[in-house]
Amino acid sequence: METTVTSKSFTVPIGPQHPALKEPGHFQFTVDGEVVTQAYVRLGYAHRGIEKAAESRNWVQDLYLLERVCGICSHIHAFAYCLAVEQLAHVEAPPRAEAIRVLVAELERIHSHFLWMGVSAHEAGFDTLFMYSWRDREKVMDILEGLTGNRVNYSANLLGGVKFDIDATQAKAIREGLDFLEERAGHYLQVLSKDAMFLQRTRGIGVMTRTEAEVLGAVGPTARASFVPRDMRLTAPYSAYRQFPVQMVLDDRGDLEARFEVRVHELFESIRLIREILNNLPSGELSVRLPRRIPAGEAMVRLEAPRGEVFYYIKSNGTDKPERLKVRTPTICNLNSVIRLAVGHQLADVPMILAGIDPCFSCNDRMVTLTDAHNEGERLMTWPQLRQHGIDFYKQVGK
Amino acid sequence: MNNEEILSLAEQIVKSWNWTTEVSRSQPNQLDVKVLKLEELVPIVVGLRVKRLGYLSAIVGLDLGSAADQFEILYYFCEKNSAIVLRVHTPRVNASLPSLCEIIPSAEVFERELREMFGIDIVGLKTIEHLYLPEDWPDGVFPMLKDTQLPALPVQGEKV
Amino acid sequence: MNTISTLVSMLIFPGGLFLVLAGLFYQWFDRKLLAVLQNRIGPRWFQPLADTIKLLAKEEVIPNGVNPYLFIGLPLVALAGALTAALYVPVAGVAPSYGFSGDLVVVLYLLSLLTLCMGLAGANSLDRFSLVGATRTLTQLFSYEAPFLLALLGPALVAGSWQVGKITTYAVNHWLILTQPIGFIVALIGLMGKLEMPPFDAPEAHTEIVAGALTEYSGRGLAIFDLGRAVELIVGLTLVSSFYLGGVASLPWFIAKTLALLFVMIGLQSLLTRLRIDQTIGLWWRYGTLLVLVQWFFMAFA
Amino acid sequence: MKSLGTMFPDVTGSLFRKPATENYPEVRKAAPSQLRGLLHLKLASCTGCGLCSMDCPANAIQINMLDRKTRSFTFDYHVDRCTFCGQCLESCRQGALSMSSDEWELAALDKTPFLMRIGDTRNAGTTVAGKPENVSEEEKHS
Repeated sequence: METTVTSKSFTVPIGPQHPALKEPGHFQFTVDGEVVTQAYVRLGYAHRGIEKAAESRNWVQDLYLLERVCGICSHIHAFAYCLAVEQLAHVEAPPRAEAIRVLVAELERIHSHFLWMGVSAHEAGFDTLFMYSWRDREKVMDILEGLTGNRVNYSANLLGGVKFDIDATQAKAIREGLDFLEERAGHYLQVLSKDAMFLQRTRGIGVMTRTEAEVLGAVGPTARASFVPRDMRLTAPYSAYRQFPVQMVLDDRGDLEARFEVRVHELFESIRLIREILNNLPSGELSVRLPRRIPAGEAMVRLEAPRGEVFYYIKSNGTDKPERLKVRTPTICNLNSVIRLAVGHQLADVPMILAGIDPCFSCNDRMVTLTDAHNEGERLMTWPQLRQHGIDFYKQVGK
Repeated sequence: MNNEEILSLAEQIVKSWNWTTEVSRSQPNQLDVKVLKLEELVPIVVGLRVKRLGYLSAIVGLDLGSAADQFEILYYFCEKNSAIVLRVHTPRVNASLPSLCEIIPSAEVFERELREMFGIDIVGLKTIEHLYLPEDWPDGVFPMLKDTQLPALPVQGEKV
Repeated sequence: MNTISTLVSMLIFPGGLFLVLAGLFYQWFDRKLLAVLQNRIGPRWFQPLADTIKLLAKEEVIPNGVNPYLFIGLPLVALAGALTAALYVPVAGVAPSYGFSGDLVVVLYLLSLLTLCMGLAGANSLDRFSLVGATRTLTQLFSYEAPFLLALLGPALVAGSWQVGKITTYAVNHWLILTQPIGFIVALIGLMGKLEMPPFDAPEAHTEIVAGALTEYSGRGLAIFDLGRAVELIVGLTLVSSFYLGGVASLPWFIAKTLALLFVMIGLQSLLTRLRIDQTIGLWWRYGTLLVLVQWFFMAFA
Repeated sequence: MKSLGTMFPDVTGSLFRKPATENYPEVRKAAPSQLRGLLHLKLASCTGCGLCSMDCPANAIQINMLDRKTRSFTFDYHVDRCTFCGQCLESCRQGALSMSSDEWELAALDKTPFLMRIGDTRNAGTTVAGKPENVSEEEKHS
């Protein structure tokens, strides 16, 4: 029997397809027994060429394209894009629209954190928590569906405002949903901070000190669990967060348990904020019209997505299409920390550490053009050509 | 430190040395520093880091098109609500930039992205493998260049 | 006549076919109840059977680099081991078909044969997940085996025999769960370890190593391993409930007691988080073994 | 502080609770009134200006001008491309478009029902809902 294992340690590939990853990414962990000695990451499996594609669509179409950067935090991308374009056009959305945008953003944060809690419980092998947190996530998805009309890509934004209003019945439904979610979040906090078996898998695992977090450029809840006070909603308030401030949730332990607790405490903070917005919803218009051609200029916005800071840079050249659009998502900043933290841990802890930053690969991977690698240079294919190419390719392979 | 203090401190740092820069306030909370000499980029970044001014939020590459024949690279250093932008230009042919990885480890992903999307040679970058693009991506094709064309969208009225 | 009854007892009832079907039913019970506890609907009653039929009908892929004889043979040995073990155990309330003094040890080792085969199957393959899974399977085998054996020897000592049949007859009149509660707990948790139920599912933790040792198995091989496990579930449940829960003298008692035991195990399963392999070993050697010895200490003075 | 089995109340509660899973095809939950479903066009109000088509991020709307003088056109709605974002409703200055909240089960086994061709102003009624008109095969491929 032949074996290719030459040294004592060998490499365990995690991904591109692997049960621990809900999205394609590739990690290679060199292990010595059960202990990880080296880690390597490769991205790009969900690369869709969004930055490049945005340059060939008009300003309105880009709004929906960017909403698809990420399936979970779709609203925040549209939100960031709208803010940047409005900044370029020297227009401000009406206060009511700003409040509704923030409200949807916070609902989305609740959704994202519940989803994350389930995923990481699943990685730890605690499927009961996974099932229950996802059951409760349905509640917030129902709220979002009832409010915006879509379950996933909410399309709540419009350049210059929002598409819908919140009436009394909807406000009532949201409040009821929030009561339920608050109670459940309280329960999960108990589970996450008390359950002895679960704590065995989180306490003291993947510790990242404050200095490490700063050097590795961690953002969002991952950074805040290491006591890095960085929350765009507070440090660089935007939109309606100026009228409705949030409180920063910080923890100084820096391990997985801290990351869990920071996120659950953020749930409470989001719920409080939504209630406050519902009680003091500014009145007025829902949207203002934007010109089709956006004046030339540059705009940069930074927003706090559920996973951390998202950075948008937009350059306009005065036409109806953007000149350049750059998206920097939180996961790319946090992935660095996974690579460093995994070394020295058991293989069994790796999925947990990975889940601890709430990775989102589709956020990371964005741009691409179609090419044919066998020809020199680049060949652009139309769809029928590509289809034919696929058929020919498999015919050849079949022989 | 409030925003005004951050920005004026940054301005002070940039101006206090004999660096060839053009400093302006393009937006109320943004300091624009045009770095005219490439070799001065690293010292300026070191200067900002020493005073703990900002963290590297992103590096944005811009292709200014075939007319200008230049790349513009923006380094966004953010702190609180303010941003310090370092603007660097490099010609499109044989473009090269110094690497910031020694000073800021998290710059690695952005520099790898610049390398594979724009074909900018990052001097001092250790990991030069593809980050986003496939392994068999042809050499010398850089998707984010303006003259690299994407397949056009089906236009209105086109028969299906 | 004698040959026919032997064949029937081995192939149809209580061994063989009955055992396999009952095992699949118990697997369904496990899945369904776990789903209910997690507020889901869960599979329909024929799902494990349908899975098995589907797998048996599918093509078996033998990967490169494995020894094909081992690859095909190991699942068969595993299933045969589990089925043989059942012959010495009072399955379905029927007295064991065979028995000799000391067959308890044989039963336990026949059950371990399944785990061993899975470990070997993993080690036979070149796949990295299988290798890690195989290491974990075997590591875990060595950690729970001793305490589980010791916990089952408690009743044997009291009954004064190492023959499963005799212990069972003794246990019918003695609810040993009352006199040896610690032993019962260790046996119960040991059984969960043996069946690789959560929280002891590190060897097949699918978020880490896909399907562990069996990653490369498909089709028939996987189905047979699965049947082996189903049989092991029945044999294990029968052993523990007949030793500790006042014997299983009749079919209704058998069903009631084994299902009750399974219920408790599923409840535990739904409440606990998976242990890392090092934590599993620590648990068994630090607490499991010690607890059984404490139990024996009490027994010696009682 | 640490305790075992913190999920115990949930688990025992679920023994006596109905499963949270929705038994979808058998039991249909009413969709919320805000839901964005199938697009409807009020042909009488439509001027065929093409703003909706221009802003559609998925190119789901095509307006084919048949005759510029009489402003007669057909409005092609590709349901399979539609992402139900509702931008066309906002872009339309005439308020001719609306989205149904209860027509959302739009899957089909072939692509024929996905192209909904709405009207030709020369012989259309006042309101035409987004229902497939008989578009012949060759017309689609031409």
